[in-house]
Amino acid sequence: MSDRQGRRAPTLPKTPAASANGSGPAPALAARPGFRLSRFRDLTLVPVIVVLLIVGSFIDPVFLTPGNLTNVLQQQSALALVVLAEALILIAGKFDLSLESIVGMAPAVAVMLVIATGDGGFGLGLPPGLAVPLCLVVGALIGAFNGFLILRFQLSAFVVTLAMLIVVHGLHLGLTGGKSLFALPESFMYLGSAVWFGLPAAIWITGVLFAVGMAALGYFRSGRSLYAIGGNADAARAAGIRVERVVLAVFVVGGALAALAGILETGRLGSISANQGVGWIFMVFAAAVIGGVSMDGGKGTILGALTGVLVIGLVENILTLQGVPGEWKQLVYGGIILIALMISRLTGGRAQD
Amino acid sequence: MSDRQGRRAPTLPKTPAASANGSGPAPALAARPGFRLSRFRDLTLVPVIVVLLIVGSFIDPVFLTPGNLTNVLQQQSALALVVLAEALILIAGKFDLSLESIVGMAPAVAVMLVIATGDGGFGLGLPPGLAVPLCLVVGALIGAFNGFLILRFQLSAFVVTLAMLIVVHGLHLGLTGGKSLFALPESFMYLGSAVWFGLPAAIWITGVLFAVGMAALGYFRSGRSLYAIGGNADAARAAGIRVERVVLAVFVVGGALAALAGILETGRLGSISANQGVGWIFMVFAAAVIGGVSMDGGKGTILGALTGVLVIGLVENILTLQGVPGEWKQLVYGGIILIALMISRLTGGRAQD
Amino acid sequence: MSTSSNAAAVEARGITKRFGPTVALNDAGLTIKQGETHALIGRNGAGKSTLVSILTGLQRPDAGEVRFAGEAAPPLADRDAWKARVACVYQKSTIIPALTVAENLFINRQTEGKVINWRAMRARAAALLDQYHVDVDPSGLAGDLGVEQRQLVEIARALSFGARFIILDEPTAQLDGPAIGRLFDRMRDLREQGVTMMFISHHLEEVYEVCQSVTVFRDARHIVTSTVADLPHDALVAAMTGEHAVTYEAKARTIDAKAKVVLEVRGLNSAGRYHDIDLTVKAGEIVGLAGSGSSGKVGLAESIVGLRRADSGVITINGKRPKPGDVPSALAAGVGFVPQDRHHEGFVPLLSVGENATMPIAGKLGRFGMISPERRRARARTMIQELDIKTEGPDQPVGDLSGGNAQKVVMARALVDDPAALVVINPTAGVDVKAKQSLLGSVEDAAQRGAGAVLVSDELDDLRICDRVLVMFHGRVIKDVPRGWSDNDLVAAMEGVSHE
Amino acid sequence: ACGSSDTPDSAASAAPGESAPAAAAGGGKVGVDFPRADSDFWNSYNKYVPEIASKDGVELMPPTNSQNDVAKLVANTQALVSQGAKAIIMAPQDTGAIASTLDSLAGKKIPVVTVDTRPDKGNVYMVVRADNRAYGTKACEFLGEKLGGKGKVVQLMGALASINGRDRAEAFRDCMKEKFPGITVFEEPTEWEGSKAASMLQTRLEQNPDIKGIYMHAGGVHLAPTLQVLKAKGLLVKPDDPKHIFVVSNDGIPAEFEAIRAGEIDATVSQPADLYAKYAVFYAKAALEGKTFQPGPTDHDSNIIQLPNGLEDQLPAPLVTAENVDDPNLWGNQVS
Ligand SMILES: Nc1ncnc2c1ncn2[C@@H]1O[C@H](COP(=O)(O)OP(=O)(O)OP(=O)(O)O)[C@@H](O)[C@H]1O
Ligand SMILES: Nc1ncnc2c1ncn2[C@@H]1O[C@H](COP(=O)(O)OP(=O)(O)OP(=O)(O)O)[C@@H](O)[C@H]1O
Ligand SMILES: [Mg+2]
Ligand SMILES: [Mg+2]
Repeated sequence: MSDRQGRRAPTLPKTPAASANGSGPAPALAARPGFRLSRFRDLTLVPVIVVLLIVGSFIDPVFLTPGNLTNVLQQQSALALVVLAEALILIAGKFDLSLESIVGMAPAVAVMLVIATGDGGFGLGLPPGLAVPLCLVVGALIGAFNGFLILRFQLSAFVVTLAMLIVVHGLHLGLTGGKSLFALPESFMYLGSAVWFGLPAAIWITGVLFAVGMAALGYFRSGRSLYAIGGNADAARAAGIRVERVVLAVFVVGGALAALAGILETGRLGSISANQGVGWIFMVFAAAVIGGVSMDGGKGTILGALTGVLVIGLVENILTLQGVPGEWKQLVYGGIILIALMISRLTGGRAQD
Repeated sequence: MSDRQGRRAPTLPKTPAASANGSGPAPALAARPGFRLSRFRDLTLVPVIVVLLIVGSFIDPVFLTPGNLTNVLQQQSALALVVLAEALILIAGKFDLSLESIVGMAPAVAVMLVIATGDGGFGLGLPPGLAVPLCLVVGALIGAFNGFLILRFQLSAFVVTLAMLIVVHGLHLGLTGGKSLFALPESFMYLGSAVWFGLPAAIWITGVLFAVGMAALGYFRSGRSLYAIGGNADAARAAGIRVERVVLAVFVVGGALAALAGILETGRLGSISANQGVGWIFMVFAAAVIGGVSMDGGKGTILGALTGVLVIGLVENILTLQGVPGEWKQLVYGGIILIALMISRLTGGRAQD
Repeated sequence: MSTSSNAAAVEARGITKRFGPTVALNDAGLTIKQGETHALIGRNGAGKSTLVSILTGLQRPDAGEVRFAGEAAPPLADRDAWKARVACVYQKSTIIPALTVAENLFINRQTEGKVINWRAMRARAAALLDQYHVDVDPSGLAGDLGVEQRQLVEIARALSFGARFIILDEPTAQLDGPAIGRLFDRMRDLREQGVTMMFISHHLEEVYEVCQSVTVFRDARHIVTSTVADLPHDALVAAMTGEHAVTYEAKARTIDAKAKVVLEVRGLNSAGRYHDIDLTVKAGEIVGLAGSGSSGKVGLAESIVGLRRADSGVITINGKRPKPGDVPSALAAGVGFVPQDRHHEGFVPLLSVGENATMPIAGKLGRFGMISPERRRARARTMIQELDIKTEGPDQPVGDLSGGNAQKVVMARALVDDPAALVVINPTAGVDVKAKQSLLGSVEDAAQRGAGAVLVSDELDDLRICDRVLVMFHGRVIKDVPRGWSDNDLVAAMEGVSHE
Repeated sequence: ACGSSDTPDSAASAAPGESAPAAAAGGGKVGVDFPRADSDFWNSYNKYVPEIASKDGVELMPPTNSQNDVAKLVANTQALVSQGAKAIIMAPQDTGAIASTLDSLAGKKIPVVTVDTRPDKGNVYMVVRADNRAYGTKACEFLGEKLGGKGKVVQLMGALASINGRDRAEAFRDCMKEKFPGITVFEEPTEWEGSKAASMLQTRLEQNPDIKGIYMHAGGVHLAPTLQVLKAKGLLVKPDDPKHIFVVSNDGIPAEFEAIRAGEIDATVSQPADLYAKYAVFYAKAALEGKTFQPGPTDHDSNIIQLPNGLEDQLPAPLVTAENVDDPNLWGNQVS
């Protein structure tokens, strides 16, 4: 322990690839400055966002208008909730692909429980006001089932939720016969379409939930335990954290958040189609991961995930405003994600996992 | 060591969840018998396959006919090659989502390089016979680019290839303008449509490549090094394995295999649509993982992956023969995958990762 | 102090624990009196850590009972009750790398109230670290800490619970001399305050240093419990191994002055690690590298074998100059090595003993890149025999072996290609007496066969087999001590004291 | 079909009962969203729209593309509106999920012309579409007659979540049940994927080698795979061969015409990409000029019908067979 000054540096070679082959620029990237910056790791996308805002304002004067930015936020709010859910699950060291199916299936089933047979429902005659709580319950139950399979049978979260992605969507298709549902209760449409204090309710709700998520993961024991579990489940267990219980809870919350995303999306679109949510999961992972949430668990923040969502939303908005031809849009879009990734890697200064 | 008989058990507590909460059936599942069975771990799906064969033969007399089984094999051959590619990459501890885009993009670009402008090509006037090698080269190049990004910038394989999934497909869309290509050179159609010795060439090719894969991963130094790298990259490096080089090679081979899958698929379908390969990656992972290839690297066999492909192919075939109504098909399909997963878990006897 | 001074602080009776066919504990138990520091000793795999996990409520015994101060142990689910009774430094690291040191210290008890006050927690952490003289930044990431610092953080955390019973499972395995000294001081303080401790270590002299009584386990059973005074070193080893102890005798060797130089290092530098290192190892010679924490010895050794790249300087192995920072070319030049951390760079747990041991010679086990499983098995069998590895056979995964045997596999890997230059780093960390002897013996055998060896270690016992020991301090070689040193001299040199 | 140069006036005058322009001056930007860029049919449409708009002097904004995702369509619409669109042409592939968007556009007094699909709810100025039920019925009648009212046919369906796919499937199914009860129909949900279509068709032919007819919902994705499967089975023979399987396709892309000429398939329903584009632009312009229309027949062989939420101009969708495949008016014969 003699040379204390020198001892700051990590002893465990975190980036063996770089150090062992000793080649080129990689070691430089992985180098020290990352350490001091580590507190701002969740903000590595901020430069990207700034660039996008500048580029956007040059591309179209409409871009920076409050109306347009509000639209961006509203359009992203449902996706953002799923990203929030996935971020929680990823931080706890698990995985959930089935969230995208819940976005469509939970609202559909909840609505079918309350509407008449003629409108495509089961005709149970439940009060329409129950649709929203039922939807959340359905989402939570699917999450619980995922968690149960993973914990009880010690199955891989990736595979279980991959299968559940198909099963849950299959249930949606089967129950609705692939048809869209239109006869939605007023109460069910409300959250996704109302405007509160001049902003869409969806933005408020998403904003509040992100704030809650940040507070919980930043300042509450239960939230911090996700990091402990994702970082080293055995250690978390030894520290007295009820790992199984917390993991199950995270899946339940994740399912409920995805269901809420479904409610917002339904209110925004005015009906529930059989495709609602399909294909979201790629964007969800892209947002979470460029936002700094690690696929290996235990790392990342809710704020970071939010910046990921914003980047994705702004890119989409700019591409639309610019009128990029449809056939080239995907390429530009993917390219920008790739670049955002590299920027967040360079500014973040750490190898990703 | 003193208690030699007792010494079989792993020292590293691999299943902490089970042992620590000491609850219910989980520990029993995770328990010892797995070890004896471990040599047959790649065959845990065999009972599932047997059940499917029995069920299938009851459902329809056609099922067990050579013609039908040949069809199943032919239909799965392109997917199987992508599964082979993904299995190699997973065993080496990496990830490649972009393979599905290569399946469509590599053939499209290769064909466009050789056909006339009027048919949708670039009009370079290259000899049509070059289309097949060009396609493989394109696939390999994309794989190399993936590997380069991951190794050089130390980016997460999941995210890089997620972005590349979009980029590569975007390139396909952009270059073709979304149009299908119909004017394909004879030579390009050959492999996917020819019949050799009474069986479709695609089956022979896939079979041979799986055999090569099994031999390489079982008996060749380069193949064994994938397990070492996936199992502990630092140890592999310390044992003199050139980890970066091998990983890059695996991505290149994976890309080329996906391109070959694209060639077979093109030959089978007679054209290259802008959607070729889209959505495959879910099935690819499902097949690999129920076949026992671990998402954590270092575990699994090519034979196991093959059984995974067969299960998926048989399920699809049975569902088609049985004429399950479209809207319920997905549910049944997902349900069967989930069950296969649990069966392979129970017979395999080990916690999954 | 003691409410019921007659009741033992801890009592475990008739504990049986099975993992599948493995019996980790077989009707074993121990009793620890109030306020004593009790050693638990046994060979690798004797069941010590398993008992620890039972005593800390992480696992449920299949049979038997645990009592604390005469009361039955709380139910497994009641973690808080367990934590009030016992604190523990586990053998496996329980540090969470992505969290700060402060949070690791107060994990799951970040705050008494509802909302976490980060500043207050950092302050508490700083105070705690200060109290135990652990010099780390509480707001730094735990993942950035060295092995030793992590260990110190774990110890500080365990001590901070204020529990009256503390278990330390091999806390000294990763520490160097002064750090161990400080830990022992701390343990003596705690004992004076009436804290009961259970201490596990493979370093028997430590037992005599801090413990009052000792229990020996062997083959999952309780063998003997006694005061340390009644169980002298030889008897202790005999109880552990079931045979009469033979203290390891370093073999006498004479090095031919004209023997060829197999390893030569000239002017090697690595900024912040070591400077201007010159080193010559002849065939048949074993050169020790000693030095306290951060002396640069490990970094130097890792540079020699190509795991790291030195900034400047020349390494010559067997006449060849391998590409700097490139393991394959170092191996090709004739290096064999045992890395510092076997779990990290030593073996691939899922692969078999045979495959791990023969990995560097995979190219020589068949033609055209093919590996003949038969030849691999045959080669592995000879290695297993030579090193006396206890395994079912060459096909057993290394992950299933006990620590000492896994380490022997790593040694086998180093020796498999008949290296001209053998570099071994801390080869005996966490292995029991017998395994230690056979590991050191194999280094000597290799030297006998004409290899030159560099042995990096903090353990004086290990260094005894060396023909000379180079002592490093702050990155420089400050002393070249020939065979026949006394412990005191060497320790003093390592601490830089004799460096007038 | 309608190759003559319709001026708005001629068309308008043909639509009976048109009322005088309500708003004074026409003009303003027209926003258009394309539904996807990965199918031959839609690519043709995407190409026609700007061409026709510039010919008709309509100020078209840069088209957006919603990539078959209704959420993107909603976002694109909002962007178009904020950029100053005064009328919008869209083709919502999900007819339900667009309702709130239509309501909010109605609130902003922005008329909407939808192409290809009929929104289930929400006001539209005009729906420009061919009757997808009619496609299914035409295909059914053609196959039923060719097969003489008995035998087995396969229906390669689109996606269940698509209204057009469902309409075609239901109409085909209903018509078969009603008019040709002797014919057995196998339904294969292909999700608009060629790969699934090929596999299912192959399996079904293995199971029922006596299948005599195929109706595929989308020539763009189903044609080549179907031909490949038939070829591999040796069933790709001239219509006069007893082994011939009668194939009816849907879309009317050039590749289908080629196949008809080669005798490989027998018919296709030409879904008029050119007319979709033409009348979409036409009605958008009319909307900007404040014109209104009434139900009834039009001058271009079509019929305007009243919907609860607007009007629909049902364009003709001719059945193309070997007889009329060379008709230069077919859009499939006009693309290069
Ligand atoms: N979770 C587990 N699953 C299976 N076997 C286990 C598990 N934990 C311990 N064992 C086995 O129990 C036996 C006792 O192990 P334990 O870790 O208690 O030994 P130890 O005395 O602490 O050894 P060391 O000195 O190497 O730390 C060993 O054979 C080990 O392989
Ligand atoms: N660039 C580098 N060069 C050399 N060693 C490095 C480097 N980066 C990290 N290290 C690591 O730093 C650790 C401490 O190195 P050092 O050579 O000071 O070991 P030491 O003297 O044995 O100290 P300790 O006893 O604390 O382990 C080693 O584990 C080594 O792997
Ligand atoms: Mg132990
Ligand atoms: Mg050291």
